[in-house]
Amino acid sequence: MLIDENGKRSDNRGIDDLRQIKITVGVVKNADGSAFIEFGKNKIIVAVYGPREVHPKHMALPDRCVLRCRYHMSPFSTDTRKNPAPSRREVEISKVIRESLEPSLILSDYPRAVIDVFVEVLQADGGSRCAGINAASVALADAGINMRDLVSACAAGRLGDNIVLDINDQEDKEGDADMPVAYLSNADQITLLQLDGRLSPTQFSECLNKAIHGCKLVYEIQKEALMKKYFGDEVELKEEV
Amino acid sequence: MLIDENGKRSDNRGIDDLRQIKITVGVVKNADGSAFIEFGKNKIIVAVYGPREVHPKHMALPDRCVLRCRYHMSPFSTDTRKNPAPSRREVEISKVIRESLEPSLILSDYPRAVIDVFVEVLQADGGSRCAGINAASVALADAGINMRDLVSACAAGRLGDNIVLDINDQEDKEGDADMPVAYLSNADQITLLQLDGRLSPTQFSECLNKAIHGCKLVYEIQKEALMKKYFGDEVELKEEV
Amino acid sequence: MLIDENGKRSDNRGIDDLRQIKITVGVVKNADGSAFIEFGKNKIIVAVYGPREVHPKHMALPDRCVLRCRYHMSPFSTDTRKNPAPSRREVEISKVIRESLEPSLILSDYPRAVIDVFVEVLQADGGSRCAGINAASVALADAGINMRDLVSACAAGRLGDNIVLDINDQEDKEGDADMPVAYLSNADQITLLQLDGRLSPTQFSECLNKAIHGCKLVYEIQKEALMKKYFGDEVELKEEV
Amino acid sequence: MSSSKRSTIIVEQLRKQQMIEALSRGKRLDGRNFESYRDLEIEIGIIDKANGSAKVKLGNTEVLAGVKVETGEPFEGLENKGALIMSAEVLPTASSHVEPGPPDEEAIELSRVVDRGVRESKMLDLDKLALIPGKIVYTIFVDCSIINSDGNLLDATSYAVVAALLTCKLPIFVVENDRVIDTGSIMPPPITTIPVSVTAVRIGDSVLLDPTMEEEACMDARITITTQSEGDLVALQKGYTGPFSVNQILRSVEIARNKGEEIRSRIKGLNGTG
Amino acid sequence: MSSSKRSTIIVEQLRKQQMIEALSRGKRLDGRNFESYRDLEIEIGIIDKANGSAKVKLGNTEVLAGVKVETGEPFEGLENKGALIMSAEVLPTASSHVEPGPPDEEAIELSRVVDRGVRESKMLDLDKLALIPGKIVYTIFVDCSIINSDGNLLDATSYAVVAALLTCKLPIFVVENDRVIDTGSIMPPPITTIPVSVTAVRIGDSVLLDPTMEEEACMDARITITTQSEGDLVALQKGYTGPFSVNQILRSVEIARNKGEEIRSRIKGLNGTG
Amino acid sequence: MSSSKRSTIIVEQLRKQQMIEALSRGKRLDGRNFESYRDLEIEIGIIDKANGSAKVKLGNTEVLAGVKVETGEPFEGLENKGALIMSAEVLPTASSHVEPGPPDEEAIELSRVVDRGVRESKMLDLDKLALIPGKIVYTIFVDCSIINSDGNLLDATSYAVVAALLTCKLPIFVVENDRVIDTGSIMPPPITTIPVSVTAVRIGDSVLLDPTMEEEACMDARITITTQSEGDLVALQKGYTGPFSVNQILRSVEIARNKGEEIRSRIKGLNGTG
Repeated sequence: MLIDENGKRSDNRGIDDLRQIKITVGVVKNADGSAFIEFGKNKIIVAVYGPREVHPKHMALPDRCVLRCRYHMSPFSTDTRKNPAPSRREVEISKVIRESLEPSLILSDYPRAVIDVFVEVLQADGGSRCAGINAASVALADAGINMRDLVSACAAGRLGDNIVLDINDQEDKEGDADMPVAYLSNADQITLLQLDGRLSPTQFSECLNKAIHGCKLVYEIQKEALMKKYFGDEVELKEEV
Repeated sequence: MLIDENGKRSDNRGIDDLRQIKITVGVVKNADGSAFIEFGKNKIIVAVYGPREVHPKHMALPDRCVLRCRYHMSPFSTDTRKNPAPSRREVEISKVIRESLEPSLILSDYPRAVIDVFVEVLQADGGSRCAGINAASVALADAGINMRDLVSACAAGRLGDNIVLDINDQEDKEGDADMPVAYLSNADQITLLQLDGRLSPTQFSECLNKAIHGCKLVYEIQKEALMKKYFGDEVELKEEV
Repeated sequence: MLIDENGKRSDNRGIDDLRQIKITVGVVKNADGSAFIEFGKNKIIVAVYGPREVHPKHMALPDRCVLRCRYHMSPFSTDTRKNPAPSRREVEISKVIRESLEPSLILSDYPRAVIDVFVEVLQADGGSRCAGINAASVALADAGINMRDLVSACAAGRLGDNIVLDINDQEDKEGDADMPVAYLSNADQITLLQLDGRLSPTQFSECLNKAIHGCKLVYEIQKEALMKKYFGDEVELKEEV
Repeated sequence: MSSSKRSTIIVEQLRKQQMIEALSRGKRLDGRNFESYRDLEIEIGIIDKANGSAKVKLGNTEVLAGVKVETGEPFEGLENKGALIMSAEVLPTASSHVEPGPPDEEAIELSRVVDRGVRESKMLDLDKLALIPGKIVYTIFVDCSIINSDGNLLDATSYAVVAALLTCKLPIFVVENDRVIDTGSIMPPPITTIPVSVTAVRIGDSVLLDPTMEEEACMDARITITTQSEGDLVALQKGYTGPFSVNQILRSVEIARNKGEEIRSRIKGLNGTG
Repeated sequence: MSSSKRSTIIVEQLRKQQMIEALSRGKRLDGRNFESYRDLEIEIGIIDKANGSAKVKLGNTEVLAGVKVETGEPFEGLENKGALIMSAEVLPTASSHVEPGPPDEEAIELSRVVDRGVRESKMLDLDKLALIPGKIVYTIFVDCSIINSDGNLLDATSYAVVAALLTCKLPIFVVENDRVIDTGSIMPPPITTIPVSVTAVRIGDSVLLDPTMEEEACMDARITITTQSEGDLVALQKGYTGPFSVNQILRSVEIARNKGEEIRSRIKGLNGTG
Repeated sequence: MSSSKRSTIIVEQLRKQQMIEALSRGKRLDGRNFESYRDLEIEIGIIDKANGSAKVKLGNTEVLAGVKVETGEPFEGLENKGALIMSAEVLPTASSHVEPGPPDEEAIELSRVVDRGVRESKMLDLDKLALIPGKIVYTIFVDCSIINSDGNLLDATSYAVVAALLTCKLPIFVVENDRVIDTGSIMPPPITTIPVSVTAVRIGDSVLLDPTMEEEACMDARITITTQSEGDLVALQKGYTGPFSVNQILRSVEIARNKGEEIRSRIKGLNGTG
């Protein structure tokens, strides 16, 4: 049973609870921007390099910056050892992460340049693409890239008759639907939407609302992480006032 | 027995009969030229793109056009599913098809350009390289490429003591020799010649003559297919007069 | 037992004996320089092309020549057939051979150019990297590349309590340590040093001295091979005087 | 090169502007309503050597799907299920922009989204396709060749795959002494539902179904919504670089359910049991 | 670059013109008759670690072939036959034009044409090389390393392969409890015939055997004709971009049969049973 | 491009000259002695899904190693031993110079040198890791992800690997009817010694330990010396394009033995048995 008689999930969360999230900014010394996210058991490091010159040069665009993204799992990140060569799944996720980030960035500010986002999953739990997006958006902010807003991502899903927030690994495998969403809070816009599993139209609406709610919670954590890096103790003092 | 007491082959043909051939011109909307050939159970689509700019540019030749050719089998085209990555066989056949077509084209008319010929085997029977050449030559004509003549191709082979025209799949596997030939009818020149299997010198001469005869039959079908596309019902009327 | 009661090794050598070495210069007609070495059962051919233009051009260095090296084993060179695709071992050995040769060459004499050294192992015995270096250095001299000195290479190793010169295949597999060394005789400098296996500090010193001694023996054979090609019978006459 | 690129960009911007203007007056360049599909033709059984096949023409977009049935080991973690393996190649015949070679990001997304619709709808009851659970199962390859590309490859490929699977015939295998024997008999596949994808794109504020290649060149965002026979959603994929509003998504889902039902009856009809 | 290319083309054209002129006067640049081969040296047994090996020098062209014998599964559809696997690499040592890397189109054609000659002539009786039909068979690898390239790689490689196979020794394997055991004994391979390829090129109206690299640079078309011991044809491969007339082909076949017989006796002699 | 390259070269030469001058006055740019290491932090057990893991920070260089234990067939020629398979990827996060893709020459050398230290020291007693000799053995993957690169990747990776192996837990497998069953119990790995690598670089006449990336950019030659618990050498690797004198090598070996002992006690301490 994925939900017990007290409404508790296998990891003891309620149906509307996020897993524990911790974001640390600026963890990769050489990168222009970086972040480390722990999202449940996900441990993901993201480094941003750029804006920088494109190689080969003919890939450059005269009116805007090229955004590239690599989502990659370390061989030890999964239950069974993962072959280090990029899988088709990783290629697809790299694409949807890139597309989920792009609407937040003002790429026309950097014509002829490229920005690289490297998402490395050191340990994978359910929801690694959402966790990766959350860290990547913070890392892009840390790199000082001009942006409209942070992108926040969270999945909702279905376990039997229950629509629940933030599907973990076991729920992903044994549950009935998993729907990752990325969201721009200020613009109220969806930048990632995928679904694996069955949802009635009513369940879908509920799931979408729940996922957006989750994104908003994540948004606060992202802002906090950035504040902490850039204003440090000051902020904490202020908040305690 | 590949030939029965009445001189009939496994598919009920006589030793000098071609399989049923149908060529349809202009079937791929985006291509500069295209043709679809049904040749026995072979179903092959050919698209031609070009003459067009070469990338990378250093591959361009200042005095003539580069001709490129890809022969490829769809995974569902063969008895056992074919791995979609190009096999060594496909690399070799791509080369001989290209070389069989090149003498028919006036490549010096398009310096610095490239012409691409894509031969996709949707269903393979014996003789797919010949069928592919026949469709490719028609598709090149459909693309309006300057040419000296159409290239026509047909195999002949040996089943026991019989030299037969147009080897099918079963005859290729169980027979004694298969010899594909491509031919320029007006110039009386051979542009493809391969042999798998044993032929005495006399058998070889007979085989070569028979294959050339087959090429000439195919030539008429190629011309008809082009006439049909470009002059349509007009032609048919005229022929009936 | 790798050493018998008479101090003889499995191939009947004493502990300080090199295997039979024969170097022939100028064996690959098309190459700018070449050499064939038989070193025990190793049979290795080395061809040098260059200095020549670099492709792609952006790899060129304005102040010196690029040195490239490929160490490759033919599929039939080993006990079990070797897959012809380059293994990780071959990649590493290509790198250390290149680095062992580089100090001997005056690369600043050929800015913007490249020198390619192709080391092909036709039959592998223990010590193929050393044999390859010896042939490569001679081939570079044969190509007329400006150099400070020849590079000479030889391994020493440990079999039980004995430090022995020039480890063969069986000794490599069943022995206790193998330490290949490359050496510039005039400059008294080490350009290759690797170790697989256990050596006490004292054993290490002994091993290093022994390997250097071996390199000096090889050096004479290298010079002789070059003399033979360039002065032929003259030399032999002179020596007999 | 830079000047030619710049002029291309200006052309692109002009074209997009024109298209947005036309759309704002409710018009598509080919005269369709925002919610109508191009002509859809589905032909089945054209590859005798495949266990099932279907060719789909959606306007000028043309896709061929073939099903090949073999036996093999099950996937890890799915020991008691048949194995379903999907691939798609955008053939270099399909347009002047395609380079021959291994599938790129677009082709990988394409086959994975189509795969997801089939898999998550449980169209095929894979539990019925294990021969010796944990050891030998049916392996069902569905390979797609995109012959001509004029937009909305996702839906065209999806319909071809679903039609080919629906109408395929499975060889009946038996296992004797660890050897698989093909009995020579065939059976229909264990079908439970028919997934149908519907793809919409947003250009400016307009949302259109079944985009042409020209429309895709102007799109801001794309969404593919796959429903099963009872109208429930089974797969979603938002694509491309722009966002959607929540309302645009909810409205697209409504449209996709209706349009999906329409297309589903077309596909059902193929089986002679429609 | 464009100017340097243009001048290269002019040089090429001049060279070809010169060669055609010389040929029209019956002369090859190296003084040979149209139908003579360069010096052919065949040395066997030079790679102790291989089960068979041969080095062929044909003029300055130099090729090494090695045979390695293992056991493995049979090929699909050929369950009761030994497996023969051929490969060729034009080593980067061979000329300044070769880039290291996986075999290109030329090298693939090369190994496939050589393979075809051996396979179609039934030189090796593969029926005798199954250990447990359908399960375990001899796997015979023949790998070729082209060391120096000065034209006519096809014939040189073919002779090296045939000589290596003819003179190789097969380990005698037995199978006990599904395990293959090498008995330590050896046997000669089951040879039925000796295939010999002869390659001709057409330059203008002249047809020459055994072309040098310089001649190949001027050729219009190439043909390789492989015959077996009784003089029957077993493989043909027309190559390169120009055509042949029917007469040129018929005449080449005649020449190839005679020249092939000549070379065959050379190869037979290697076995000490010539 | 050529002008920008030329200026880069001048900058490089100036930087190297400056560094040599500073070193000749006994100074490193970060104030360290020639023979001191940067701060070394080792953290273990941070990847729950791995059977062992360690993160090493050496100054700003940061490496993560993970151990995954499975079962499989033994390597050829090592039928009665467990299989140890090592890989390293320099992640594109690590510096602006890294391109994503398969491991290059540097990364291959890196993993092979680290592997050699572990293997030649016999740190793991692989004889104890065969389940059914010749058929089923423990397969131990050690994969390294280099997260940030600031020089001396070799030592940092080596320490991460050794720490991860030392502190990993092996699942206890049993084999029943040719099937491997994970009992759910765990055991410590069979450790016999602790190999420690020490890397020195030569810049001009100075030899320094634990180079930063900036120092590596100026180095003439590099040497990595791996010793085991009793101070014996087990692996050496001279790298980069310059030579060493015999004295420099002998002196480096002395230093490496002492420094290695120091680092070894740090690593031993991780196991709670230090």
